[in-house]
Amino acid sequence: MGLKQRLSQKLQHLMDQVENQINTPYVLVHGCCSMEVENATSSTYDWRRLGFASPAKNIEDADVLIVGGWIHESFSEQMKSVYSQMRGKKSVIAIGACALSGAPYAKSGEKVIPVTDVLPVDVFVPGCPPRPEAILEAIQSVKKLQKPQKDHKAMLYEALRIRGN
Amino acid sequence: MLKCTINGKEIEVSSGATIMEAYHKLQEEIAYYCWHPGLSVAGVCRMCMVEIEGNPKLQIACNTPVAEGMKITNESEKVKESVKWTLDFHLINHPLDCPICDQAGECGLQEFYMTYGKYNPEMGDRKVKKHKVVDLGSQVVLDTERCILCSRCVRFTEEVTKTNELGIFNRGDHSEIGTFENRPLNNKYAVNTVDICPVGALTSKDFRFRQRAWYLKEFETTCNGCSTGCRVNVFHNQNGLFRVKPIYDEAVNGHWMCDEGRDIYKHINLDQRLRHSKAGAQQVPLEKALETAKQALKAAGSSAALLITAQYTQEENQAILDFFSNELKSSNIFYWKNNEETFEDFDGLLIRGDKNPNTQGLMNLLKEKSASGSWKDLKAKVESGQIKTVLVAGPEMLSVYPDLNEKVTVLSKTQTIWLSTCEHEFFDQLSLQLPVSGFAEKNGTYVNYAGLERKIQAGVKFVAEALTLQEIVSAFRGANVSKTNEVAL
Amino acid sequence: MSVVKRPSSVSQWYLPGIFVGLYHTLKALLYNLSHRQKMQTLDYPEEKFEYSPRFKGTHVLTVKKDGAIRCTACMLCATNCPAQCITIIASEHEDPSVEKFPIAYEIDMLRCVFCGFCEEACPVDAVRMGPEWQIPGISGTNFVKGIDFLAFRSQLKGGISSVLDDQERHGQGI
Amino acid sequence: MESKLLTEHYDKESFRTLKGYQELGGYEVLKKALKMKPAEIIATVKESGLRGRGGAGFSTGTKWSFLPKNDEDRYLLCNADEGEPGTFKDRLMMERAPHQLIEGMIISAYAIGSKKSYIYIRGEYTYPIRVVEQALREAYDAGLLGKNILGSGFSHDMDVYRGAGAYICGEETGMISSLEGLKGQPKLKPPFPAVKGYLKKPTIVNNVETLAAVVPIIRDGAQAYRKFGTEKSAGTKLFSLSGDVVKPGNYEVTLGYKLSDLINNEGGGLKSGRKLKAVIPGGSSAPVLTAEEAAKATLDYECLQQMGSMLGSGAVIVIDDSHSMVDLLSTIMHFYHHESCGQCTPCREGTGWLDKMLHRILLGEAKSQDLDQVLNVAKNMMGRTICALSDAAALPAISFVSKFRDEFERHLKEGFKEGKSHAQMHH
Repeated sequence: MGLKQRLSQKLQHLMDQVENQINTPYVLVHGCCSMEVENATSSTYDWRRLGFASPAKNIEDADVLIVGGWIHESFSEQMKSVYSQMRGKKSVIAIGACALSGAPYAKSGEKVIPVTDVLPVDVFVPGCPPRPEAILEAIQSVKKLQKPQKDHKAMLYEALRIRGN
Repeated sequence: MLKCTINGKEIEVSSGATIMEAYHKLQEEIAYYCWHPGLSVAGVCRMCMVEIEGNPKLQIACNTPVAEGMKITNESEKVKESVKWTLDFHLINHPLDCPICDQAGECGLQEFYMTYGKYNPEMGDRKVKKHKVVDLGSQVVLDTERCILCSRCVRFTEEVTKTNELGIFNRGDHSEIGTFENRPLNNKYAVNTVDICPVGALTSKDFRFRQRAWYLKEFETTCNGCSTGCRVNVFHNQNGLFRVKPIYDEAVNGHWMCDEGRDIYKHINLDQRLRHSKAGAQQVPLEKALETAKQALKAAGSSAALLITAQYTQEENQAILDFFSNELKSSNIFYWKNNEETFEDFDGLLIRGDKNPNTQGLMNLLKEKSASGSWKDLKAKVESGQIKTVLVAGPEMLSVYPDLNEKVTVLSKTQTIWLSTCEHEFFDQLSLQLPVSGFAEKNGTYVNYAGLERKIQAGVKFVAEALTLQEIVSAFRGANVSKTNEVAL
Repeated sequence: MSVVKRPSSVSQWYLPGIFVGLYHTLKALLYNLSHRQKMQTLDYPEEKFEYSPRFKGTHVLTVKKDGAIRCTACMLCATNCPAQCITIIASEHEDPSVEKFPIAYEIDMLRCVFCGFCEEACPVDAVRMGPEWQIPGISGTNFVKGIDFLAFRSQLKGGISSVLDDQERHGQGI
Repeated sequence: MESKLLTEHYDKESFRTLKGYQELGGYEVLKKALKMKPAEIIATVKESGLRGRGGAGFSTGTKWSFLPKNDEDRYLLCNADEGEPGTFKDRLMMERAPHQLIEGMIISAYAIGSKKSYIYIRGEYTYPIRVVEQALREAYDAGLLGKNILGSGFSHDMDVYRGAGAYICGEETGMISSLEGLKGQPKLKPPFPAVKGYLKKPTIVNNVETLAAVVPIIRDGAQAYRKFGTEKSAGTKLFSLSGDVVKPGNYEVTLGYKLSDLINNEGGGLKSGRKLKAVIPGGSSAPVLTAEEAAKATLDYECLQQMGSMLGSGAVIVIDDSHSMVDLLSTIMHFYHHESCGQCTPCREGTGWLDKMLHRILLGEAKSQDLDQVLNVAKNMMGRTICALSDAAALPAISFVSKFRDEFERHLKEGFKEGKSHAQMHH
């Protein structure tokens, strides 16, 4: 194989490598949890360091959906359509007690439903609101779910996290 | 009749009545512990102090007879101060047991503390330590530290059951309720002492730590334990029924209730219930089971037989009997009498040998239909082959039907449709079982031994597929009885 | 009254705008490179943010001196909880001085809003809000935490003893 | 000086026997009474102004007139329980003159038309019980009791009943419960014993001295009895003098006699070199009098009433400056805590609370607001129970703490200076 093919192959590999590292999240969060997602994107807890791009403008090019805030029954149709518009391998992070179970509003007669009734959720982040570190943790779990083969960097994180906690 | 004014309100009471009875009649708020409408006056808790115009000293309401034109008040400052202090005397040696006490939430001390309490306890000294968790008998546990020595339970065992098991031992603030060595509190009305105990000293072993009082809702119905038909309150929440307490009913049970009746909630809970219709041991969808039953009965026509127990309400008996005599034109109606020998017993207070709530009602209807067949006739006809299909309106309380197994083995030979509330592995020998709703899940009337109508109401709905006999009969008549999965009330 | 300054014509030129922008970016880049510590970004796994002791994190069931959990299953926390996420099953203890204790104490972490009402309602300091924040879990993990997680998880190192012990309480004649 | 109306022949040994008693005019009054009509006897007793000697001081004649007029059989009970601390007069009367008591009881029984009477003697009085039982046997043998007494057609039976050692059984209805074989706990009033008492029948309960005083009244007539004592408190009374006096003992003086005379003349004054600090005039349940009040006090129902105390059972306890009032009050409170029958809550818990507080005060582990707390608790115990034991416990507490407040305060600061207190040894 000519030098050109090898070069382009290496370039392609590098591009894939980068491509894999970067996930673009689409943020569908409202209520107090949206503050925490903003925190996660802020300079202190910057989630770009962990391979998350800044929140996508349009849904097509996002491959991680972050859901938060209480989900009313009438809202579940739009969420399903959002989820269906995402292409390729997609995963969902649900953050905040309101999304996960409807928390205090569930039994209050309001038609508030848990996120599991609407979307298949990969990572649950409990808390009200969850700390930005918890969202960063969730991001790492999502990356681990999407790229199951051994990832030394992730194992390093894992080791540090257990020791550090 | 004597006239007197209480807190400004005019009231007329019979002569010789005490002030407390006037308060009780007027439903006026007054603090009391040792007085109980069904017991004699003890006058020891000293809470029910009232101020009578023209009498400098406060008088106890429960023992002072009403005189003509008496002006009584229990809202004056002097009375409030007296009740506040007497309540404080009750509380100084009372243990801080509210977190582990079953009575929390419905305790007399808590209630009156909220209206009359002092809110800053001044007692700095050591509390008197007494016996905790004393086993009084098979039903009741005693905690003498919580006991405020109002002697209601002692008077109950003296006057109502006349068995004198309880007494107050020792003297002064070391007095303790207790039983004598080999005489535990084992009479059949022992749990009534738990109801009338204003504090958590007497707790029932059956309900011990099972649920907190404020998690329970209650509805009023009639006990289906025996033919007395006492008025009761059933306590429940979405997880099941938890306990049964009596309600005051002048005509039948007064303030009391027997211990057997307290277990009637157990057979309504899901763990004992027949939840789906079954053909043999196989679970069958309800529509299909109803269909096969209808076909079988229609095919048998006038040779179909009905074996009925007196555990169903009057409306249900009417429906099933009309179905048999009009639609099927069959006169093979047989009455299943459970405990033949102890049927006429009566213990002098509330417990009757006839363990079915609606015997009288069923008898009246059977007389109308002039059906006098009993189990022996049905057995003979079944063995001789005259009857092929039998519809059994089975008993709701299996425990009071000891001869159940014999009936099942005989009927398992023919085609039998057994309507039952509770599950029983013996029933798997039968061709078809249909779930029926229990007494707490249907409206209706029983007729008790004396012919009085005793209403029951549907307080809960645990088994979605359970039907009442009316629904089953309307299903046989072709109506579509689709049972969606209703959420329990 | 604020007077809007009209932008000068020089600032509307194209090239100077680019260079001014580049200048600021390079300045910030060089500053950050030279003052690594001052950088605001927290390198999450290596560097951890220190929380105040009042932080309301995952619950802790305190223990008595003899190692049994302090909770007497009085259900006050379950009653006070706005999200009704605590379920307790009480039963009788064989030692009569203890009398009542929970055989099951579960908190549904998905429902819990970590408001601390249970901590306030508890009369015997049996449940507290711990210092750690909630760790996310992938779908399928059990989020309903029982007594062994709440009282004896590894971070608690054998359980945190409650403020007042039963024997002391009885000793004082309460 | 003493006016020995009842105790005239107490020094003679033979007065205890029937023969000796009859030689000195015994049972003559009974013959006289049996000839009179019962209503006439009640009228003379009412006119004589005789008041209960047991402690309440209720007019005996009036009490007898509460009995229903029908011929329902009724009981006469003699309250010889004498549980009040400091009182030992009934014991003297029963040891020295049992027949005087028996004669008085037969006359009273005849007056109220009772066929059966009991003498409820305190269980600890073993010797007096033997003497009274011996006297009863003699009376039965002599035909003074039993069927058709002295041919008058009136028959009457009398028995002795031993108390089981409870202060509460000194209370009227408490004694009735004990006689009925129940736990010695007072009964609810109304109904009063005169209407429904022993075995639910009308019952009259009187003290030993009251019944014995009926004999001189019937013998000499009401006016002769009125010559003794004041206008409202007629007659003589036995006072059990005890405490820091040279000659403690029982002295019979007319009512209205000066307390200081009783202490100095009969009692022989205080021990040498001691100063009077306080006097408890009527047994431990009577509020205490300070030295100044005692100097002015005269021994009758009205004067002591005005001074905030009461004559009670006539047990005069003299306290000099060598005793600490704190120690005394703690002992009294411990007595009432032990003796409360436990029926009514204010008394059952209140006496316990007062006892513990005063014990803490005695050991010095208390502050001055604890003294206000004692007053508060005591005030809120009074008048709220079936019988008067809670008042008997509260009254000394209030009087001790309010009248000797400085001593309590000094005690809290300096602790106990008179060596080991009785209460400390006791606990």
